[in-house]
Amino acid sequence: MRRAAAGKVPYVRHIAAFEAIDEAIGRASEMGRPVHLTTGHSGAGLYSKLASDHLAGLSMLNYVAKRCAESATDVIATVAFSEMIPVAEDIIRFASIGVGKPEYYRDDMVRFASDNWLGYDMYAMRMASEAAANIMIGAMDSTSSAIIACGGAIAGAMNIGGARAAGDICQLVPFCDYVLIGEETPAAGAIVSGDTDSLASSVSTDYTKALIVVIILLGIMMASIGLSMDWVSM
Amino acid sequence: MVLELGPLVGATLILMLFSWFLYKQTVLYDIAEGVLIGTGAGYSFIMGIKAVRDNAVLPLLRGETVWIIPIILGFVIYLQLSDETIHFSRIPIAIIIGVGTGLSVRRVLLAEIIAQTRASMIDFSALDTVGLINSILILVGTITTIAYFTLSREQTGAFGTVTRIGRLYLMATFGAMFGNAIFGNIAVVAGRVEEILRGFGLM
Amino acid sequence: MSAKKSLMYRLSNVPHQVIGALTLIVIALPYLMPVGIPLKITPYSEQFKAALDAVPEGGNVAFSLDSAMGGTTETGGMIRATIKYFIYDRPDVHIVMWGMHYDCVLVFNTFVADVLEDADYGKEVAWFGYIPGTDAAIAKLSDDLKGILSVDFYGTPVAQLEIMDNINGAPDFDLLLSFDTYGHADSYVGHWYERYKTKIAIGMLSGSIPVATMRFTAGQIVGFCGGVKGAAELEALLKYPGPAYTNYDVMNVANLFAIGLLLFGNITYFLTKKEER
Amino acid sequence: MSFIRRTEIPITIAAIMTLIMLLDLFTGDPTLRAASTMLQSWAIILAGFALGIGAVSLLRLHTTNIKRKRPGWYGSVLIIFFTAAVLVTGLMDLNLANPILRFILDNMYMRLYAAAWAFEGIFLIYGLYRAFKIRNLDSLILSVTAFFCIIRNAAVAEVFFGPAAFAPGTWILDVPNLGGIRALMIASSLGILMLGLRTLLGKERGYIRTGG
Repeated sequence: MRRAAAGKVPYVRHIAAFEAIDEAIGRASEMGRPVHLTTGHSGAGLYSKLASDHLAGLSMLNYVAKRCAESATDVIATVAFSEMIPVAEDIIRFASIGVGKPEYYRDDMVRFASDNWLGYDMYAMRMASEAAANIMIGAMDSTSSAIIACGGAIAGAMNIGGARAAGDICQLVPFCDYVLIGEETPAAGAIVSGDTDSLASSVSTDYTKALIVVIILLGIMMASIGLSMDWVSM
Repeated sequence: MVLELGPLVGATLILMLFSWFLYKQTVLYDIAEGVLIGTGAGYSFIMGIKAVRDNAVLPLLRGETVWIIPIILGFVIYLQLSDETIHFSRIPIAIIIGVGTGLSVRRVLLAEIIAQTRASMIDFSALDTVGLINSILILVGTITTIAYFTLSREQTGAFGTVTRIGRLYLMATFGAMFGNAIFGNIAVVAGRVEEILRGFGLM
Repeated sequence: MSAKKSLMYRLSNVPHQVIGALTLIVIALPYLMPVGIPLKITPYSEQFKAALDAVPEGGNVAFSLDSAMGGTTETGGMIRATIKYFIYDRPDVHIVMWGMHYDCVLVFNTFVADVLEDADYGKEVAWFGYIPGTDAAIAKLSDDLKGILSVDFYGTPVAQLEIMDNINGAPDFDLLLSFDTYGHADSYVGHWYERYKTKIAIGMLSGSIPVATMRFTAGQIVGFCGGVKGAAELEALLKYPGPAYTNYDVMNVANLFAIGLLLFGNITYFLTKKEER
Repeated sequence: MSFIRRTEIPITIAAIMTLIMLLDLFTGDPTLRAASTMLQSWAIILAGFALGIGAVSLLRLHTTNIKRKRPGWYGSVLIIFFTAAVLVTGLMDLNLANPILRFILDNMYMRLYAAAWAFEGIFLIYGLYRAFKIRNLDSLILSVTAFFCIIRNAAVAEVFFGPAAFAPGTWILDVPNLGGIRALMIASSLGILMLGLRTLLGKERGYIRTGG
């Protein structure tokens, strides 16, 4: 994070699902149908510990709104928590101004039906079934993943999903053309938002992962020659 | 065959909602979705009010004056509904986020990282051959999947092979979890089928 | 040839409406004509029962209803069997009940309320209803239970509930039971087990069995009951037949249907691909 | 007044809250413990308050829909009617004993909530048929592991194949799945640790961008 503060943007490897987003938007503009994006219902929106996952999804909305404004394709953002409505509206409004098309933004582009878990799933499923591209990136839980992704798949939409936990990802995989797995979700959000701080912190966990692998191997060797393992505790 | 009003209304509403995938979107589906959203919003609001009454207002009325602070901060949260006063609402929200983040870091540190790292450290010498093979397979899976999640290196060459194995392990994990999820979710569907049959007096 | 190919192609691309209708019909059949498939008790369910039996004489059990109503087709049977076990077979045990999901009031009314009519409320059992805040609530209950629970669901002050006299937090409980469909069990493990080594047994959807197996092997929980299958086994073990067994019968038929669909999808896919080549 | 608008205030508060929670864990100091448990109670009460925000926003959104006669405004009338019905009958008796409320909850909310959840099961079954087609090594492993784990849950499989029917599924759950899940949990937990670090350092500005 210190290097990021000094302006050095950390290198991030190629993430296939992230690059497929342009392809999905292109397909939607050819078919003349909207692009749908949602960030899921997990946690309690921006006031929860999963706020950063929802924000990764909203950063993706920023990127998608710009591409859609350029190709005059409608974007629909379904949010599950009311505090996200103004944030999503600002994102699309500033994105359309950024590409020099302020008239592109309409206030019905951001949709909110309910913060009730299943009420949101039903509504977002309907929105996905009207789109040509359906992007579900952020705090997707397993039920929302299956319902919204299948809503898009039934309508022949190109599905791109992203979630953190295995139980959620496994219900995106059957319906999605591309899936961001685990840490790839916040990293993709950081890439498009240019937020070098969160990008640096995502990439810096690589060193901790390497350290954990070393500790595990060390631990096995010690356990295997009979040393006690009590040092590994709080 | 006596039909009770309650279960009959329930069974009808279930079929109205199911009409989305059994047929297509219709006015019947819209009505069912509207009832779900409306009753759901009212219900969570009521549960919130009851929790605040029982855990803050009643103790306050019994003399525990400290509860006046979270009650005032609670009303301040509603100031987010207008643009002029939204910045006030960030203070109680910061408390929710700060406490929530702190507790999840505590939980994650204890229950996830340390416990899982500790559980990976098995005494290989004490295992029989089958146990040894399985433990090696688990270890290889854990390490190659952790490698797959590294973001700062391209997945090519020798490292690419390691991450490729990690990806195959992930596919096994997703298949296993999907297989289990099927069973659980069929139960939810079964419950609704039972409610439809009972509602229309077929059971 | 084209008529045959179009048949195979159509079989490989059956519309979702047909699959949906078929699923509902297949699930309805065993309700109308029960099959009565034999039930095999697995070790995990026996370990869950052992965790219930291990509660000492006059012990305290925290009973957390964390299941949404939609999930009670799976968790409802195990909740009902477990509460019957304690109220009827172990009246010496004290049950303190609350819920982390706001559906807990509906779950309580549906699966627990009538059983508690036979219990001595205030001495054997207490019900506190929904507590918002998930992680914050679970941590608070472990550290300083009376700091948040000042009245029970019916408004009775805690001081008037004899059962609560010597209960102040996680250390005072011999067992924590969480019947969960939304991941609350992870918070209990993090705050109640890791910090106070409280014994935890969880009942959950079968989709969470893999994670529960991992927690069980890491020693963080003393037992788990997974989905309708686990619930049906628990009902049989505790000798309190309930909704889970009828659902279990249905589940087996539906599972065979799911396996059939997986194979059918692949077979028609390969035959269509072979003809295209 | 501009002082209160400065974003440093909420960020500092959040950082202090996170610090107290962590220090309580690491030090176990009694005063920190008292502060930590008090803040947890506040967070519970604030979460209770926050439950109402969704309903209030919903009522505001749908009254605008009706005023502006936006397409589908009749749905808004329905939503407002039922939100108000549950709120009024609920406030009459917060123990949810009101008969009208019990009818609405038991026969409308509970049924529809669970029916919406059933979409997941029906779509997963459709997914089994539509998406689990073996095209490459990845989809082969995905389909085979799903196949054996479904069989593992279907006791009737034992009638056809004997107890051996469960062995592959159990092995898949206990070995390859364990490797994958453990790594996923460690990796995502590190993400949450990083979130805690960013909050402590005041770099987590997410909730600050909430409009305004």
